[in-house]
Amino acid sequence: MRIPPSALIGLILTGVFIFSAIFADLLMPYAYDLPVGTQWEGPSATHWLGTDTIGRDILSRLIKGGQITIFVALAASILSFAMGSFFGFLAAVSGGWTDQILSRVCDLMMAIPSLIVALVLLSVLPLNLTVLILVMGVLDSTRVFRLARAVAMDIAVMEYVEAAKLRGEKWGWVIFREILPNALSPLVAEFGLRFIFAVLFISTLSFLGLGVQPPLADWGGMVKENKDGLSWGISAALVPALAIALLAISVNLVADWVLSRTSSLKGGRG
Amino acid sequence: MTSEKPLLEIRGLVIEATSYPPGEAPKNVTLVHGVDVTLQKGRVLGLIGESGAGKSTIGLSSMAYGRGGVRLTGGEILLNGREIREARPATLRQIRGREVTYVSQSAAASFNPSKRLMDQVIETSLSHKIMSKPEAEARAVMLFRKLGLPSPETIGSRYPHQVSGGQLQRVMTAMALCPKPDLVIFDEPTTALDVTTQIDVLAAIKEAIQDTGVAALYITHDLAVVAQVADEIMVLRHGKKVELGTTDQIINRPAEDYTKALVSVRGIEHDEKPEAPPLLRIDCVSARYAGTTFDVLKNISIGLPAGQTLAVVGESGSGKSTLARAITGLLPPTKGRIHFDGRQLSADFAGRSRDDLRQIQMIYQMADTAMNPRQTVGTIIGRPLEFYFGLKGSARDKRVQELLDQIEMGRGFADRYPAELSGGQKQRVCIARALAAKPKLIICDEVTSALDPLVADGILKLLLELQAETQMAYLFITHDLATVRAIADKIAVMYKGEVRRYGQKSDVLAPPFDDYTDLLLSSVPEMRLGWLEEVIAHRKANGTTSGNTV
Amino acid sequence: MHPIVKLLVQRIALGLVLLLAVSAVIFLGVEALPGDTAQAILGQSATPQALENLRAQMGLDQPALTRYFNWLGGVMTGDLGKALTNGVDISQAIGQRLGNTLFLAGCAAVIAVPLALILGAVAARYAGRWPDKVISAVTLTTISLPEFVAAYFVIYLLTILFPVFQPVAMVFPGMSFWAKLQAVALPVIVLVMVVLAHMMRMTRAAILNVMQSAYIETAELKGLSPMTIIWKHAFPNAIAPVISVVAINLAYLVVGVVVVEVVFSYNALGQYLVDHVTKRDLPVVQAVGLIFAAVYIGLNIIADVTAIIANPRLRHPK
Amino acid sequence: MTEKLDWMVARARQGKMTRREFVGRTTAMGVSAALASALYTKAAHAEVKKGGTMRVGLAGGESTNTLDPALAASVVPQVGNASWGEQLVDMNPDGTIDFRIGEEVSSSPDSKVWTFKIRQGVTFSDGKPVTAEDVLATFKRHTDENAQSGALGIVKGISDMKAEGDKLTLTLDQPSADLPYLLTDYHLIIQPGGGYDNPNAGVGAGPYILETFEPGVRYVLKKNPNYWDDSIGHADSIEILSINDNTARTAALQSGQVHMMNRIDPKIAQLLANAPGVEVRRAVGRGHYVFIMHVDKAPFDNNDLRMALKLAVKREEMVEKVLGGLGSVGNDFPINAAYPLFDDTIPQREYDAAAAKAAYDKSGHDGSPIILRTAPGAFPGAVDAANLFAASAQAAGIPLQIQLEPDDGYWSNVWNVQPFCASYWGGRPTQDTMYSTAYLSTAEWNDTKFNNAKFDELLLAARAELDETKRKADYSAMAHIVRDEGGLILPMFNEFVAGIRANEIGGWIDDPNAEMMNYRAPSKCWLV
Repeated sequence: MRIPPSALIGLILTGVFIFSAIFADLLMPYAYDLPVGTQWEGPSATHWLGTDTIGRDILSRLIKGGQITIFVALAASILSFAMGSFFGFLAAVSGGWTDQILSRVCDLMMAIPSLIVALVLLSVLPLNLTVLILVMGVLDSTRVFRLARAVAMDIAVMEYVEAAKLRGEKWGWVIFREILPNALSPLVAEFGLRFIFAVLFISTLSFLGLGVQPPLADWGGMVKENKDGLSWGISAALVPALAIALLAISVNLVADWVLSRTSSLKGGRG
Repeated sequence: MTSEKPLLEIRGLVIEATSYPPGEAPKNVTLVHGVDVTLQKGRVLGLIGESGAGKSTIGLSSMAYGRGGVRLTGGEILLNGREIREARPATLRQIRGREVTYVSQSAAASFNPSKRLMDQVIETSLSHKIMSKPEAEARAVMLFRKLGLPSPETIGSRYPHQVSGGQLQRVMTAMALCPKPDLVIFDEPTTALDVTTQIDVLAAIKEAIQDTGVAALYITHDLAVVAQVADEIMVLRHGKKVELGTTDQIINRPAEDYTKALVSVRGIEHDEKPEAPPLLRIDCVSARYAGTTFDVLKNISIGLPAGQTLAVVGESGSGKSTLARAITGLLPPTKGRIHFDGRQLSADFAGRSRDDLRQIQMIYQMADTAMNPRQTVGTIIGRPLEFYFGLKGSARDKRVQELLDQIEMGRGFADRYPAELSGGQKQRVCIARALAAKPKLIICDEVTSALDPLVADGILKLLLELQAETQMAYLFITHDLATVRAIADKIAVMYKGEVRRYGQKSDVLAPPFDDYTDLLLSSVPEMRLGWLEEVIAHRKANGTTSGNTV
Repeated sequence: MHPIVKLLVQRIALGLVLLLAVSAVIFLGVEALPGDTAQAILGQSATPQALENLRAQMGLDQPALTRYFNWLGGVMTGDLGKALTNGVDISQAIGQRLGNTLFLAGCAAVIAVPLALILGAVAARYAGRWPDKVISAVTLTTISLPEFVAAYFVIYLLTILFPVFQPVAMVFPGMSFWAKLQAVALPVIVLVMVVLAHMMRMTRAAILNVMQSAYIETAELKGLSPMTIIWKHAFPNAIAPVISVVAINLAYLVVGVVVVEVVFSYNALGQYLVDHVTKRDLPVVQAVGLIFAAVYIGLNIIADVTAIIANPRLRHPK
Repeated sequence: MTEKLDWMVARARQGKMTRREFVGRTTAMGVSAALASALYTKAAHAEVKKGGTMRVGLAGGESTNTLDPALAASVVPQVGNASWGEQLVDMNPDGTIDFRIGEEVSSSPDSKVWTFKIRQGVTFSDGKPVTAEDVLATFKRHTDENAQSGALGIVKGISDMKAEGDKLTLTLDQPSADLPYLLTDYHLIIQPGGGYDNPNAGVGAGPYILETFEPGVRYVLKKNPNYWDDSIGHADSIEILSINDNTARTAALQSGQVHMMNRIDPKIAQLLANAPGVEVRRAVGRGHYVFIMHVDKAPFDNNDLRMALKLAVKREEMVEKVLGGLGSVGNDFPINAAYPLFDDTIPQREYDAAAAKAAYDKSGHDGSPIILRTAPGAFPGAVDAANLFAASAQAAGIPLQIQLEPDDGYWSNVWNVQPFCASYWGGRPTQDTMYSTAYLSTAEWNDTKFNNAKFDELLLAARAELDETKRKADYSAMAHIVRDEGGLILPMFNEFVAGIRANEIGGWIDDPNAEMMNYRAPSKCWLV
């Protein structure tokens, strides 16, 4: 398999992020929630990335924050994909009223801006990770629904699906064995993009004070905690911002690659 | 041959491309291995071969154009005495559209859907500053008229989708001739058309070439077609020249075995079986698509005995594929009944028993889309075994291998994916899948249309053998009369949703004909010089025109 | 009736029905929120007596459905009610803020849309080569930053390091157009950064997709220059997907700029909404939600209508 | 002391103090006569400049704000109101009364009947003269429950009001020596007819006249040409911009978009102080960040447990890390040196793990977790402070655990409901008001459920006591009671940290009464 260098970089970085997220508790040099130094120390031998506004170790918080960020974004994306693609495939395969109802509900949900729904919901619901994941996942599932439905529609008219139906296969086989394997590539690529949007969305929510709650912090929350230092070149704010960008870029690179593989599978002209 | 300097001279042309086989490292493949082509001004050279022979690639190389990442890596291409293989893009832009123009197989796809025809036809003349806009438009109208297009004055103001396929193909020819090029490449210009349409377009192209005196490369896989227009024919195979000669010599005295095979293709003979009680009986079936107001099937009544083949013939839009959908229950008829094996079938496939579904299998035209690209051949063939007969594990694998043997594919195919197979192999796998269900009836929907003639012959032979072995009945849908002759016991000729002629093969193919059947039969190109002129002359004399307002 | 007119009427009617449904969802959804508005308004300084007074004053005792139809009637006549928190007429308060929102979105769109189309076309023209890679890398970076990070970065760069713009982007009636432009420069830059990438990538993808078409080969074989091919042959056929992306991004500009408004203290709808969400000022949340939904639906209708009109098959039926 | 000196320098600068008076008062503070004289010369020559447009960037404004002074609860409306409005009396930075509409005041010997003389010739911005009736109507409106006034608790102790000519007579339920201080409350802006017609009219008698008000966006005010006091209102116009984002507000000050700002984040105060063109001003205030226990609920009904928790706070660390050093340690009673009659001899409580442990053991607590509820919005840094508290308490063997609550609903569902949570107090002008608001057993906002008969008795006695020495002794005794028996854990007093453009703003005084020079910075300062 030929992997272009950009995708390779993306894969390696994504791997590093995931590794550090999984083994966060082993990798953290200090407790993420206890002050171990003074405010905003610069990088040093003891604190590789310096300390934050109340003297906590940035590297430890970055690792822990990465775990939270990736966990929440991943869980929300998985939820939105499970919901979105299930209903999307169902709509495409069933057609008729099922499709109409699902599609109109989706239109309805999309018409109300998700950030605003999130703001309103999160301002009244108890703030914890489960609620956060649920809200984000459900809101995002509309986008996945649209894509999954469109992709499945294209596949559902293929003759091999017709052949399976004519054979008398039940919809379980049609969805999971005929459609899903062929819809996977565009969905995987979309998963990468939605994951990134989820990361950015959590950051935004944290910025507005409705995201992950302290002393835990996602990267967006860390930027927020330290944002006043941004104008003074304090690394505490730059490092998590950089981490977000790096994660986003590397996942995007991988997604782009998956997507380009998909389209080359479909074949260009000639 | 004259001593005049040739218009186009290609020497030792080598063309390569990179292929990306699934699961393997990309590799270089050579598409054309050192081919020489010489074309004098005003002459027509036919390039013929199966798919993959490199004929289109060679044709496009005369514009130094490599389609889809194809690279012209070796040899010389001299156009009007100038080497163009390694010319700069700017130089090539001067040549393309001015000295050499191109007519593609699918005019429908080759016109920009969002621009008016006239703008596209005269675009080259204007961008190359060959003539002024009024001059170009006048020339375009002249060409439209010459090519026999209806209302030549106004057709240019239409959009591509407002014009039929045959007309578009002629407009595209006009587009190629408009800037007064030295050379036109015709790349399968009539292949996508119905036979009755093809003959008119072919005649129009031939006349236009003669009138304008332009040189042409005529690329096709159909020897009978190229024989009508070309002065010389080059037979290509696997990117190499097989034989080059005058049209007369190639058709009548082919030297190479391969050429002989091409000439004698469609040589399958099949004696029709006698009348017998029908396995499948269709009574007064009409059908229409949801949301439309007209019937696409009108009162169809036909029958098919067990172990026999009923060929349903017709052009595109005749309703022959819709008939297949009605029989399978994908499009429940609005009227009429379908009897199978002595019982009435539920109109909708969802209402049919698993055994009913098993008894009627279907094979599609495009084997590519008929197989799930994410399943192995073993799964594709094995699934009906599992589904209908509950075969599992080694019993299933054994049966899969038996079926593979039956379709003359060897060991090791069960683990491959469809993308790793050739076109003919794919269609064979589809046949095996149908076979796996042990059906009494197989509906074959244009199963050979997408295949090269020799490969198609192989498939037809296989089908006949299988029929002899298993006594399956075939409902064989096709537009190709040669195929019909080869395989049918009974024939139904369809036109605009109706059955125009139905009966035993020998009856249907014998005069007296109705108008449509006559037109259809007489439009099938015959592999002899002068056939085209004869038919056109005959039609002019009789005042008959083609069936469609092409 | 010309089929295209029929299609357009259908599409617009569908949009209106959707809007009506959305209004019901918004109204009833907001009504269903738990929590006590009066307590939220008065906060720590609430005395039991004051709370009671406030609740009585707001009259939250009628059934929800009745209030929905009253509200809908009001909306139809341009009366969005009064804010619970400060008794200000919502239509009036929103009017100017909506104007500001549209001004900001408009400025960003005027820059971002053409830029995205041009960059997308250039990237498609040089697909896989260095101009494509540079454009892709830059847009990938801007799309990978949370908006507020981009905003703070821009503030640091353009007000402190190189003081060319103002960090606080308030605009007022009576300001000259030029002064308004100067005031919104920073939020516009941030918004352009955020939406540019998406539109540019979609433009590129749409054009590349069209570039696979046979008629592009026809154009190449006509000896046309690559840019001519993209603009005259590819772009007109890539319009439908591009327009829908542009519409999504315009909707985002209008609706999704809450963060940018908060950072730059820009006095527009997003900021207004956030303030009222925390005070649980239901009429305002309902009104602003409805306006945002209307903007979204409206832009989608426009996109669909444009796509329908741009489609020659629909414009010139057989 | 520096504050006081600053203030006097400013008074001198404004020509409100003669050289003799200035030298006399400053030397009394221990400044040498020669230095005092030099200071006066310098101050008197630092000219007050008139004119220009002053732009002020403030955090603490929402689009839900109104012009009704009764409803003002955050800084932007407070500063706005102080600019277009005028009060009967106001606070001086040194803790004395600044007489505004009320020219002078006298009281009956029992401090029950107070008579204000209304300043004559003062007009509202609509041209009408300010009369005793207007003042009376204003106070009346604030006593009306429907007005939802934040000053309700202050004015409802007035049992009778009378306006006669230029005299306003107020009769109290209970004697209070502090009434003028109470009436400095920022809600009590005098409005024509009391604002009954239209509380949101924005018509007042202040140094500026309101031109534009956009809630949550800005106030634009023009100089009131008829304003009676020449020493206030120097700029031609004022623009108050609501800029809630710290970074944007700071950048606005740094880039010169605004001339002054409030609430500099403690974290960057030092960095900002070193930045060019900017001056950071700190005023020790009366506001304090607290953890409150309900003394009537288990386990906090046990004073040994309360004492254990009080001893388990590392106060200096909190000031350092939560306030960035911009504040001072608290001593578990809500009074500091910013209050008149403060007893500075009360010993400072320190972190003492051993004593805390001993007290905890003595309390007989069962060792189950003690839950402290907090939220990011309880006060800035509340979560960090709670974390620090938990860490030091656990070090002393007290099982203190933190539970995070959402900001939204914190003041309705947690504060005053849960027995132990984080909170804050803004401070009050006098000890009496502070204690009456939150520690009197019958007080509406008694958020520690404190109920001490001795304390109540002392408070009422002190209120009526006109002898300052005796009152000071009373207050000291009350402080001891709250400190040693109350449910209040008060680790720190916060400072007001503001920023001004260096060399562009004159007349700034660090005022402990409230933010932004007791909300009057825009009208008291001038553009250099």
